[in-house]
Amino acid sequence: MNTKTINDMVIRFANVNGSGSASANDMFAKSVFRMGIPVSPKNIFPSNIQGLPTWFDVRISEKGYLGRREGIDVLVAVNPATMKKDIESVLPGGYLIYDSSKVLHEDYIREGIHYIGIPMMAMVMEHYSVPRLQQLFKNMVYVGALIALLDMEMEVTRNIVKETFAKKEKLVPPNFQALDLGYNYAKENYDCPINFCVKRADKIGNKIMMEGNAAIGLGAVYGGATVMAWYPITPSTSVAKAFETYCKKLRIDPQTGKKNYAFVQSEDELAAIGMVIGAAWNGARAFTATSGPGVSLMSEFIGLAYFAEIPAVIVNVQRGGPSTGMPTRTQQPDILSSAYASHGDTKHMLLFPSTPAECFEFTAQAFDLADYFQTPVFIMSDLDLGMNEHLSPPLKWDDSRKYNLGKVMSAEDLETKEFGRYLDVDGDGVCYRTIPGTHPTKGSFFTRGTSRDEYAQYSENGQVYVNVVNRISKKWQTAKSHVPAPEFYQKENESKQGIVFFGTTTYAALEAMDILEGHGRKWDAMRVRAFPFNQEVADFIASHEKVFVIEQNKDAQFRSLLINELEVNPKKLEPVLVYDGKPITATAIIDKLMN
Amino acid sequence: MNTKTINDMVIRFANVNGSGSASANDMFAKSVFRMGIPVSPKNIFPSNIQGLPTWFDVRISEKGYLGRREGIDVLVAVNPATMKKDIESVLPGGYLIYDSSKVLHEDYIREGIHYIGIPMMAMVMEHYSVPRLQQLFKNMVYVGALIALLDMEMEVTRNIVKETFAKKEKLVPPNFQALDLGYNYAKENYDCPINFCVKRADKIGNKIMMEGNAAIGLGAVYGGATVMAWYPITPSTSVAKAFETYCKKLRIDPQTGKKNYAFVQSEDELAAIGMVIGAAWNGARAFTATSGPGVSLMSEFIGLAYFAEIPAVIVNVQRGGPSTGMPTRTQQPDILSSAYASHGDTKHMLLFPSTPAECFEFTAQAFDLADYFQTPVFIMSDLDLGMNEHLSPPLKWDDSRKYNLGKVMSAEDLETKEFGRYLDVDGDGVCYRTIPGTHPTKGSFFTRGTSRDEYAQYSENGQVYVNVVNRISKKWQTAKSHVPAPEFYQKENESKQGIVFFGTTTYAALEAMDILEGHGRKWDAMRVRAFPFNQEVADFIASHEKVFVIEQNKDAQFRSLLINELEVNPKKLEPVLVYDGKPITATAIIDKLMN
Amino acid sequence: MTYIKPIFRHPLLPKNKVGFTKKDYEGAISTLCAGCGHDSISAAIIQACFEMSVEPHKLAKISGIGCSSKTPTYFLGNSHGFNSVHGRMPSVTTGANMANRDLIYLGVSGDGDTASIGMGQFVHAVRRNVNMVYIVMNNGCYGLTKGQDSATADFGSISKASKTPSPFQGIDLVGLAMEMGATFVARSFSGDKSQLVPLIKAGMSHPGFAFIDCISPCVTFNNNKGSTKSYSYVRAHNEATSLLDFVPEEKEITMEYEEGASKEVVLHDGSVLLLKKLAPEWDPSDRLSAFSKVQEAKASGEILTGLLYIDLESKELHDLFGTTDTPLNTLREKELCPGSEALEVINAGRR
Amino acid sequence: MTYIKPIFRHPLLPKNKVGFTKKDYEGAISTLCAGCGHDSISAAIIQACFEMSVEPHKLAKISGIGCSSKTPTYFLGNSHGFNSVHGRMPSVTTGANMANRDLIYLGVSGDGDTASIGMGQFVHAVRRNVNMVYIVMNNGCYGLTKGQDSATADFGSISKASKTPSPFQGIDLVGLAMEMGATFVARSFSGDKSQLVPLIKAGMSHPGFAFIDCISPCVTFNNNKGSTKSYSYVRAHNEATSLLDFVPEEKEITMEYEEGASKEVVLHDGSVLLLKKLAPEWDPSDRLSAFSKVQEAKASGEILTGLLYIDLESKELHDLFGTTDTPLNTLREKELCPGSEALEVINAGRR
Ligand SMILES: Cc1ncc(C[n+]2csc(CCOP(=O)(O)OP(=O)(O)O)c2C)c(N)n1
Ligand SMILES: Cc1ncc(C[n+]2csc(CCOP(=O)(O)OP(=O)(O)O)c2C)c(N)n1
Ligand code: SF4
Ligand code: SF4
Ligand SMILES: [Mg+2]
Ligand SMILES: [Mg+2]
Repeated sequence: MNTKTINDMVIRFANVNGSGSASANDMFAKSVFRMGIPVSPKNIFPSNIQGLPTWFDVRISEKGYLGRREGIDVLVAVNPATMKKDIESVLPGGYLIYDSSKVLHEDYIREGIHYIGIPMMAMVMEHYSVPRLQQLFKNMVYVGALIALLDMEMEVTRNIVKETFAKKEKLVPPNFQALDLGYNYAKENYDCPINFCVKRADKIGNKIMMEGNAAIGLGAVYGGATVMAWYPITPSTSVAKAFETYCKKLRIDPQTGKKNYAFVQSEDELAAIGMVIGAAWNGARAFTATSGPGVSLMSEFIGLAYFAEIPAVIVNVQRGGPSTGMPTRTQQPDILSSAYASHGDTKHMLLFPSTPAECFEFTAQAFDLADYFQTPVFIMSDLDLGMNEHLSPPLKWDDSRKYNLGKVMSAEDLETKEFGRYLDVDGDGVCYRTIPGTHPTKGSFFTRGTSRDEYAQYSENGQVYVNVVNRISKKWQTAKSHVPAPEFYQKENESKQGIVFFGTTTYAALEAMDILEGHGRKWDAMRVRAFPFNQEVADFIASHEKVFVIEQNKDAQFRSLLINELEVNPKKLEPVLVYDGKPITATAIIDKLMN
Repeated sequence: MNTKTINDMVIRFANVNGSGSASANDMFAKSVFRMGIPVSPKNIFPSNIQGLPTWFDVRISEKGYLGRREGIDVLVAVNPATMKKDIESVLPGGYLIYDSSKVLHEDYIREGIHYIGIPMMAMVMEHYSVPRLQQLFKNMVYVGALIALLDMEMEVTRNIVKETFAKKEKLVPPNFQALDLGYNYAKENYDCPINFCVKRADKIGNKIMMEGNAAIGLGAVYGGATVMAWYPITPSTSVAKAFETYCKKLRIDPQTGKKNYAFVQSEDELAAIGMVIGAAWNGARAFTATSGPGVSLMSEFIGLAYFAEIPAVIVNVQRGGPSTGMPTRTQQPDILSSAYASHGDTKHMLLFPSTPAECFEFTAQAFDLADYFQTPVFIMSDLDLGMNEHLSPPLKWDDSRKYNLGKVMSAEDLETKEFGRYLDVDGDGVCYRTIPGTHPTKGSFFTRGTSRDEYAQYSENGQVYVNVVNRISKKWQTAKSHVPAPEFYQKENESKQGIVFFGTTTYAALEAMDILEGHGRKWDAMRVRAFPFNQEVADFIASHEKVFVIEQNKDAQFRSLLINELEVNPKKLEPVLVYDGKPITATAIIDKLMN
Repeated sequence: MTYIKPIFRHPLLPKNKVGFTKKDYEGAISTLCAGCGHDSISAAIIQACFEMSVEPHKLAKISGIGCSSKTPTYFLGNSHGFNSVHGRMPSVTTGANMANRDLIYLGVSGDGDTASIGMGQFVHAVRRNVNMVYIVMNNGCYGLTKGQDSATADFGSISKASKTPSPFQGIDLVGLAMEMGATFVARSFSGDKSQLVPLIKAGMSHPGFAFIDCISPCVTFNNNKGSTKSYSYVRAHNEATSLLDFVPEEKEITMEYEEGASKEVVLHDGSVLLLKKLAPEWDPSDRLSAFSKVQEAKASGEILTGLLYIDLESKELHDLFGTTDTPLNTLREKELCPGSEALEVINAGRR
Repeated sequence: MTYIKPIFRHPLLPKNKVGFTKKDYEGAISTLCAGCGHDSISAAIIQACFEMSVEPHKLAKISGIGCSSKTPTYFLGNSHGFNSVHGRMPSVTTGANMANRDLIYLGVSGDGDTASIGMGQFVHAVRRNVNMVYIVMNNGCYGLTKGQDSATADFGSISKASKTPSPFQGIDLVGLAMEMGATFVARSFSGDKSQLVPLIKAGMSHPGFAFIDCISPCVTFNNNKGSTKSYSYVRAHNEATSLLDFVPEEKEITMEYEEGASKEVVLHDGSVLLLKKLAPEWDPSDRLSAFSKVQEAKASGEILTGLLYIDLESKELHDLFGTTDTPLNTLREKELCPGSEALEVINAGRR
């Protein structure tokens, strides 16, 4: 019982939102990261601004298991409103850290867990006079205590404090003081370390910690987006914020101080996508970021972009649906509504990043795909990936990389070649377009959401229509070999059973595989990274007897997409579904795989 | 070559829109109907108001084949702009009726067809002085000529003229005169009848001729709809018009002269569905009618109705998609976008009428289903069914029929029973609701599109959410046995091969079956009438080796729905697709069935 | 919500004409930020309904999405409520009103909900003169999504979210409602109960669309004025801590002032609003002078409050349509279904 | 579209400064009803662009859906055009404008497209002062869907589709644009080329949102006045024939009148519009008097035409945003991509 558990635990901070705890909690997680141990913080917050419960779960795993795990090892319980329930989440042998300024009510006493009281409020009231600072520094007190209790390195955290307040230096000493208050109290009153401790390791390499949304915003900067139009909606808002922030740093014309971008907060999602379409039609790289309700509102326009063949990049940071659903919880519930958005026969490209590095890369790539295929491209992220910091390979950019603007005819081209906006010159279903303003007398055409012939002329002729839609289908076929290929986790297939997953489901899926392999059970695994599905996806499914499709929605939407598009026998595909709004766990997957 | 073809032909009228021809053509079709022969007129019109080509194809079939058929037997070609192409559509041995006021240009001369010149313009200019009347009566002249050429009964047409102008009697004689001009000229100058003729038969029984949209509007009146909110869009606009027209006749309070309905032309489709949802939440039966683009715009709201569990009836008169697509052509391209409308995990009930009688009945029934299941219900019609007159069994209403308002608690109920808005009291997934204004202190609740507990309280708890969505899934299961069952065309299954179809595809499918049976080939057939699919649908597919799914869209959307929802092996379902915007033909189906 | 509160009513609480105490008009406990102006408006609604002796079940409260749109949970727990989707409260309320003309409809919205995504529906509800009270809890920002500028944000104002001055003129919803032909147009301030309660009561009595633009400071995100001089120490200090997730508890701002007078209100961030109450002799039924008054005040940077305009001849939508007096949602087969005989006539006409 | 027309240009046609003849500004042959006001507006656009020596490829024409929104096919065949979706031309144009500030943007819309489904986008394009000319071809009805009332239909007017008088006040788009702070607001009549052409030219020169509400009679469906006295014989006769599918060919209505004068225009159905032209001495830069003038005219049933208001200090959206002078759509890797070094700094900051 007394062997210490090292670098493998979940710490939960139970707070109230608006209390400033998030910043302190972040510093704690970052400290673990700086000590070289993989860490995965997840913020569980309410759809409100102040005064309601939030939780911040920090999983620390030297093995690199970064999915969510049920069961709390160390609970920092500073929200009386949820204390009762929070305590239930602590595993036997776990710890409860609470504010002992007042005596703990007996309701909160449970057998089998350790109690660590720190008189947080009492100490800050003694040391700080301004009430709002008392509240703030209380958070730092428990961080200090944790450093002692888990045997962490105070210097690491101090450095983080220094960096955080680099521009407000006077705030550094009081923060240090708060850390020390907690640290010293713990040291003096408890056996440190407790049964859980955090020891420096070397498991991080050159990895970074980043939120998916920030990486997407940055990816758009690198990908050459010049127009962003958006409307605020959780959990996508920080994509816009990141884009703007990075633009302000990286996209100001050095000569004039003017902006090499336009950033428009639109009046709603219909306007946002309309602006994206207008800008892309006019030759700029443009995008929007939204969530399910926004995509629903955009669906008429998405059909226009699809059928009139206009590039558009749409970031869908998914949240719990349907309707307003669970706006601050995570799900992957918009697979079908994004893939088939809009009335009529439509299909849209989807990219499924799993890490911030992929968020960055896929966003940049989305602009190439959208421009090349002249069609909407969705980046399918989710709240978990978008709003939590994730351990990720560093972001990469090859300076010799060129934007692929696709088949755009220049003034010179127009002088020498025939132009028909919807002529399939190359036989790949992708036609040449011109940008307004290119040539005084050549290459203008009329764009519309109706059926039209190869020279962009309106037509109600049945055969003309059939030609158009069949050519667009051909384009779809072409795209299959252009989108990111799946990732495999075995050199060669070794099992008759496979698992398929995508996006944030990856973390728990890999953990489950690893654990099962430890038990001598081996599943082949494939992470799908794009729709349309490339041939490898079809092959993987074809070469296994049974395939488990792991996803975070109720209706097994990704599985439906596989069945529909690859003509797979449904019997072969076993759904593994978690849809309660919390990120899926390895345990849930293992349970299902083992029946 | 000289045996006459009786009661089996297609007559095409090639006109210009805005020229008044539609009314004349209608009278012609109606005359055939009155002579007891099944007839199916189809209007092919442009997306414009005046001056562009329109065609009116009248299929006459004693056998009752009422789908479209390619190949024209008799062409009334009065639009010079399309004459060249129109003539190509005439079958060898067929007839061209043209205006011989001017000499026919030699370009229009083709071998193998008969030419019948009627000096239409010359005659009307001689007999009428006002130019606009000349134009109008020209149309009646060719109708008169046809009566002679096809050996029809003038008296029948005269009666129709009399009825049409019952309130403007002075217009009757000049119309008669025009008919006579054409009739006499044909009689005097040509051998009448030609090789095609129309002979009185007795194949109509008590059937009626009606547009699907009119039947839907009337169905809503009978079904007890009191609030209609809508926004104009082809081809759904006439649903609204019919509802209003019938309401003006049938829904005026006899005492006060006031309206027992509210009819709101909204500012757009979002507002239309919002009004429907507001009205239904408040206990009225409410509906809207729209087409694909409207459904796309409504999709956020549809998710709200689904998740907050509010009845809503949505008529989707489908047209060619995607985007603005082919707004005046027919398709069935919104199957998936309606079934899964909105983000998140959603599924919606769809009803698929094939005849005006079913349009009427299903609309009335949709209100019962929507009220009972507290969810959106779509009536999936299309341009072909909605805007063309169809031969149909008469509309039926049982006066003892009661509206099923579903589980609504009254003030008395609230006094005696426990109320929890989302309590699954009966175990069928369907909960009890209350209407605002019911009881001063009991039964009020808060409706929202977010997750909430059984007592309608907002909740972000994962388990509470899971309970809600699982209960809604249970409701879906319950619904399977409440929606209209499929129709079968054999007492017992007789073949290993089956065909599945729905809506307007029925006409051509039945014709194809009949023809094939004549050739000794037998397919079992099932017409699906609703989604969710009832057990019979699953059974039919299970009991056949191969099933052809016939539909009018490119992506085989109905087939996808069958695969997804019934877990059918895609290999078993063979798509038969026509998507050029024209109604599907038996020939197209036979081609595909016979490979 | 009342059903989770104890049923016990204090016998000494005063009752209104229909036998309810003020407590009966309360709702669930607010989860808005401490000091949020929206809570003050909720209190005014409670007060007005109590004073008007509204039977709670005869009122329906409908909203969109936003902090403001959450408030219907926090008042009138015995009334049916509907928190619909963002910006679409007007259409939902119009539909509800069509279904039952006998209830009072209280629509609550935010400035984001109304002036951005909901602009079209707002304008058309005005035009239809739907019989309802429409309250915009106007804080110049998107509270719930963390403080972005809304379309009513003043030119030059600086939000916590963007940190740059708004380059656009704020939309004046009162001017817009006037222009669109609204039959009842008022403006007030969340903290001014003595003005707001009577306005809500008047709105409920008005047969038609009663619009109340109610300025309601967001203590957490908004700064109503952008000029640097109005930045107080408090604000500067907040910035120093740099924690966007830190929301200090603030007190509700309340104030009173005389009709005809002007009053400066200091907001939580130290910025100042200049309110001006219409004089008691103001004739709100004169459309043209209402128009000029609003334009002039705008030009001079004043925020005019009070009942600016009322059309005493107002005809609400049901009257314009000629709907029956009986609520449509109570009609049944007898009134609605023409029966088989009528259908036979229709069939006959189709042969 | 021009590419299907013969390339041959008559050598004697006069050329403008940039070397184009008027023919070069034409488009495909119109498929609107004969006599439709929209065609007259197309002709005015052609004339204005010719006179302004606009290079056709430096202009983009964007529209929504409707008869009016079809017109861009019928003018400026050498310009790129975009027939988007119903009511959303403003957002598409805003986006296009963001991408390339160097083109002239000509947005064409209908009253249904703008005042109903497009209301929100219209208002917000005004507010953003997007640099464009926004022409509403205002016929008070939905032409393309067969004549339903639009939101600009006059109170009491009777459409062919509904046959009952409109119970609502028509939305005055000019008043609305003024209220929303538009920087250029004009009204004209389709048939009045002498007024319309200069207005379009002025609009194209205006740096910001130039709004032109152009009354444009629908010969097929609309009746601009509802009073029975204005019903002419023609109309009565149409009714007698009772054929909704019959659209008689009509002649374009053209007219001219002096500045400052009033003029009655008789429409195809015999109804009468009372137009009043602003006097030559009218000062369109005085905001407050523009406001009162518009309100007064409305109150007295006159339709005021001319340039009602212009803000000579107008700053268009790019200036408000501080966008670079170079069109964004011409920037490439060099200007846009910060490169791997900057990325390494960002990575480092994330460790
Ligand atoms: C379709 C849609 N888009 C975006 C959102 C996100 N959202 C929620 S509230 C809100 C703004 C609320 O602002 P306002 O109406 O002013 O209310 P406040 O919070 O300021 O009271 C937004 C954009 C949403 N819920 N739905
Ligand atoms: C989303 C959507 N709803 C409805 C329609 C059908 N529709 C086409 S044009 C139109 C109205 C056009 O009216 P207006 O803008 O006034 O143009 P007009 O034809 O009168 O010139 C409508 C409702 C559509 N195309 N898209
Ligand atoms: S964020 Fe602002 S509007 Fe929202 S509750 Fe807090 S103070 Fe009120
Ligand atoms: S219907 Fe009216 S608006 Fe449309 S083209 Fe004809 S006249 Fe013009
Ligand atoms: Mg707000
Ligand atoms: Mg119009």
